[in-house]
Amino acid sequence: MTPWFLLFGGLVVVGALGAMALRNPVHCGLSLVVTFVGLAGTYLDLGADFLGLAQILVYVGAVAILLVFVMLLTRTGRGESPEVRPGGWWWGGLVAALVAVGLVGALASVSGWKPRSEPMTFPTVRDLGVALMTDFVLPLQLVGVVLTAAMIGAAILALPERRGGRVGRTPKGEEPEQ
Amino acid sequence: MLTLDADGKQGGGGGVDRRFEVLPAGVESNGEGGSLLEISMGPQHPSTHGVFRMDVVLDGETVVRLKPVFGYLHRNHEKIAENASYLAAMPYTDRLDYFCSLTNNWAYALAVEKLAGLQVPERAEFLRVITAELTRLQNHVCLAGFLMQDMGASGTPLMYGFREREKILDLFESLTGARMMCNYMRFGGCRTDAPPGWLEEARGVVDRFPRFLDEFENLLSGNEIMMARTQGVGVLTRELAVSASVTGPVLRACGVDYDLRKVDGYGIYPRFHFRVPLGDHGDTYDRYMIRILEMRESLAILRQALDQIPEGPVIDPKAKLRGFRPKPGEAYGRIEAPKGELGFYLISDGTANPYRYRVRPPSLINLTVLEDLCLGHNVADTVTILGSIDIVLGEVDR
Amino acid sequence: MLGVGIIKGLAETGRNFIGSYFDRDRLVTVEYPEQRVPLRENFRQFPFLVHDGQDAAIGLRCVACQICEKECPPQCIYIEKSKDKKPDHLGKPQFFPAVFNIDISVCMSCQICVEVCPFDAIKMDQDFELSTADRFGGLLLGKTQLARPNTHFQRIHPREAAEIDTRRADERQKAEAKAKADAEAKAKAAAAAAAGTAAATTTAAVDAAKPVGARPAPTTVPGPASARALPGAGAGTVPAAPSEPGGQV
Amino acid sequence: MAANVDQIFVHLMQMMVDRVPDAVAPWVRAAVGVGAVLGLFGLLFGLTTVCERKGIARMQNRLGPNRVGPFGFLQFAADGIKSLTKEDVVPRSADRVVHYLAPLALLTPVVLTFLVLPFGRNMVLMHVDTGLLFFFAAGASTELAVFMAGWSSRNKYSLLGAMRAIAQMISYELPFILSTVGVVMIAGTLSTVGIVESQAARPGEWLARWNLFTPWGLAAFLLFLIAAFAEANRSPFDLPEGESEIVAGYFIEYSGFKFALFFMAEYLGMFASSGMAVTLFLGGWTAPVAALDWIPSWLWFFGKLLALIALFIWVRGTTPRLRMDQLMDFAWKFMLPLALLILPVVAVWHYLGGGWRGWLFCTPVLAAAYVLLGRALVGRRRIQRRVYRYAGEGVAS
Repeated sequence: MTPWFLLFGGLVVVGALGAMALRNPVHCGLSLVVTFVGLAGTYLDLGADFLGLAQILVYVGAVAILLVFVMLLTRTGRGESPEVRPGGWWWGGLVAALVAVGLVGALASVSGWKPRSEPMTFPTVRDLGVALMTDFVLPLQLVGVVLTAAMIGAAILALPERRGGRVGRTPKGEEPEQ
Repeated sequence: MLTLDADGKQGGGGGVDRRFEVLPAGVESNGEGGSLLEISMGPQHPSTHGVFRMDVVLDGETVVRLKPVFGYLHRNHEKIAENASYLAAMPYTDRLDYFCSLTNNWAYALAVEKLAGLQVPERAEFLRVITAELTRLQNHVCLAGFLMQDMGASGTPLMYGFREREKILDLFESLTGARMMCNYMRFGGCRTDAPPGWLEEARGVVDRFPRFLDEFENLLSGNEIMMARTQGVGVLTRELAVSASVTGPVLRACGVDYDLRKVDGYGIYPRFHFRVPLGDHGDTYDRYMIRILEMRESLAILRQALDQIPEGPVIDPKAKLRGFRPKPGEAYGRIEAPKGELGFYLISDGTANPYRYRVRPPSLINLTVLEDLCLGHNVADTVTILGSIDIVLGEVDR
Repeated sequence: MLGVGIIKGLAETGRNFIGSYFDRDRLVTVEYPEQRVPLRENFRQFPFLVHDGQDAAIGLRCVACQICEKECPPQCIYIEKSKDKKPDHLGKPQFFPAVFNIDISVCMSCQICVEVCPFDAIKMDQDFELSTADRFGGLLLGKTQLARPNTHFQRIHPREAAEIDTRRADERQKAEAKAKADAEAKAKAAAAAAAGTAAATTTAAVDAAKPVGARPAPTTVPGPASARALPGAGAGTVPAAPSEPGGQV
Repeated sequence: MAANVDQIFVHLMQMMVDRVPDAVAPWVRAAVGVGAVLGLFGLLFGLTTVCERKGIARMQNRLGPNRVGPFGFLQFAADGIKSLTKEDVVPRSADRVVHYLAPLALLTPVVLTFLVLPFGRNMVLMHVDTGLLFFFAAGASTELAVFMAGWSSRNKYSLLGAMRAIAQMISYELPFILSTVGVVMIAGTLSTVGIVESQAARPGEWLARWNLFTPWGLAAFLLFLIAAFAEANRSPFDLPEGESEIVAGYFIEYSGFKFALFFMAEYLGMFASSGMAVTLFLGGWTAPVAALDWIPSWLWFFGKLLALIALFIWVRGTTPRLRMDQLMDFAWKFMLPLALLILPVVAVWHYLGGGWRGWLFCTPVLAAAYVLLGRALVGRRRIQRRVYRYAGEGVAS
């Protein structure tokens, strides 16, 4: 329990609470970012530099942005954001409890709440790379294939639909260069 | 593409809570699940070249509708002129297109001369050509600078343009007494003769000008960013240009060979050899390049005029300053101003002030095609298209 | 190839950057309050009233003919004619402006007043540092603020002033010659008539000295029609400096 | 002697740390280091704004600021005082908390990036194995701050500007990061210090092994620099604040000191990117030729940094601005393929062991890719210089 752990743990908890409790969806997204930052800090505190920084790079730099983009882009032109029905809380609570039980169980079975006797060795980036390129090369390749497929799909989705004309008039014979 | 706060009432963007209850006026669905965004560019917007407003409706960043709103600078020019003597309207013409006061003077003087049947002495005709072509130079130089400024070029081309314009304005100052509001031409000639040494000074400015043009072309004409921003943007078709009675470089950029200096041959223009550059695409790049090429032709005219200018009086001795009462009748005088055809239509009822005084402002009429040029383009392009049309709000609103 | 145009542009700005340290043509900025560009002779700013001699009250060329007031496009001139006359440089009795105001916040420096003035009385000044803290009173210039000596005019517009001065000198010479000739003729006539009735001659001379239409004191309403000369202000006498009527526009 | 001068700041720091108890020594070290960096780069920011204005003015045949202080160099102080004393206007409908946090959220990560820059031999504040990754992670989190600023202002222009900025930053982040991977492959480390050391001249060599001196290094350097222009929102990629279109972009509703913070973050970001470009490609604090090793290492670093800043200013004074779609096209269709191509090229270079064989292979491949991609980018739109005709005549130029 270093002060750093307390700080980052606090950030994670506060951020997560904010993400649940705040009303404005963009505020929720932003407080989720606080959680991400806290997590990254925890990783760094544990000596997992690469993981922590990748967490910031990917989650804060990309995922969070994606999140707020989605929030802005998917709102339709009518009505408020769908209201959370009171009954939904129960299901949510149940799922949360199950996840908590699962996590605790997993942790308990792995560490057994005992302090480690041998000193910890921190894997370096090089170790990570070597592991990825030797032992885990097949999963890495598979992930690559999946991501490529996803990217191609995204590109196809993003292509402008060719149906009729666009909104508004365009000069005759000139497709607007977009 | 983007769904935004629909409420335009609060601040610039609208409040949070009342979002999307109803779509207020101006915001509507784009048919793809998103809504359109209406933004008001101007009248306090850095790119509208004065107090001019464009109500732009955007789908994402694409212009769907554009409504030019002008009149913020209306000064009642025509009615003031109808209630003042013929001479008193002359300084007001300076304020129409305040970049080109000398061509405005000329167009008005031409109309009155037609009305009253005045002859212009030889030397005055030469002085008119010289000042008009210098005006064209400085107008086009500034236009190119402003256009680049609209594209975000940090003012460098603009400053180069202004550097050259200063020299021409100095010439105007020593000839007419003012840099912009020249009020130089009179019915039947010009107000004063060129002071000693003026023609030589003008010669020097004309001789040094091509160096600037070359530098300017080095800096911009081949610049990839500039070409990418302007080529294929804001294409004006020949048919639309003619039917909207667009004139000037904007028209010639569509490939229509119409230059009043050739068509009307007013003044003594038929005596000079010069060419009329024409564009083939009618896009912003053509409009820019036509002006650059026109400057080179103007320089050719200036060289010839400065070589051939004769001695003599500069004003028709019959012309009266005070108590000028042309016979009843009407006249339309038009010239090729830097921005297009500038015409003055006058009806005289024999009194000291015109019965009807009407300006045909090239800026206003060229501006009417703005929406057609901008539709389907990016919002950033509306700025460059507006810049390439070359308007001066003093002339649009009058 | 992509990028060539931009590199050319960079070379151009680079050349201008370096050139601005060496080339006069490339560093055109003038640091205004310290450095000043000599003004062009034709440069015009706002009108002023020319007066001959040192005393503006006496030498003002303006005869309050009000042509400039009528012709001024933005109507920024306001003139009230004097009620009496004073002689001009030719010795002819003329009106003078009791009030001559120019609102230079309205004036558009078009120079039409100068062109239409038949008396070379109003000319364009070159003073452009006219900022004032009071935009109403400070920019409404009265006769005394507008008056500048002819030497000022000669300094700012030497060519034009020289031309006008010669013309005026010629006119004066002619007028003096004419006056002399008239006087001689008169003297001759008087000598010839001396043989005749002396008393009749005296009354005629007094009549001639009197201005036409000597009438009772004028009304207080200013205006061209009511501005009339006072009786008794004969030719050759210099009137007292006219007091400025209080009413400002 | 030379070594002493070289290490003068290191010694100073050591002296300071030696005088305090061991328990607080790391804190003192950190505080002094951060303070020094903040002060130094804060001053550099001020001077750069003045120099930029003066430099661009000179390019435009003007004089630039010359009234405050000697040659106008205290202009930044006047500007700073002005921005501090100005009224801080917050739009009524703005989201106050987010509006307030945005400039801080932008400035903090930008300042963090300076922690891993090696300013000289033994002069790095945070010596970590993953320095490069740290730099990018900190840089990536600025995007969120931009979104916060644009969204919380409740202004259409600012939201448009924020969207533009984020789209631009994300697009250019890919070539920004990818162009550095080649350097990592050659250096074999993510540590900035290690990367600089890998570029130093080996004993007996007269020329340093700067990555710039290799064909792939040059290409990657150019890509990195262009992406840095875009990341720093500098002309010709200054669309997010395109003043002629969306007036000032995401910080349109900021005034006073908060505006100054945005401004500062932008410039500090530019310094950080330049510093990283120096570290990755220009050999960091190493001298280009071994004969110049006697010049202190920090002078080399700051000299290179200032040269790059001058380049930033120069480009700003020259180019117009791109349009949004062209900006995207350029990122995705030109820079990204080129950045990806550099990776196999670096691998081959590594395999061939550099030398003339490496040059023989890499140069034509990269040049051909540059020309082809450039042609594809420009050719599709038929962007070219045109020939004009004159009325009644044939074609003339």
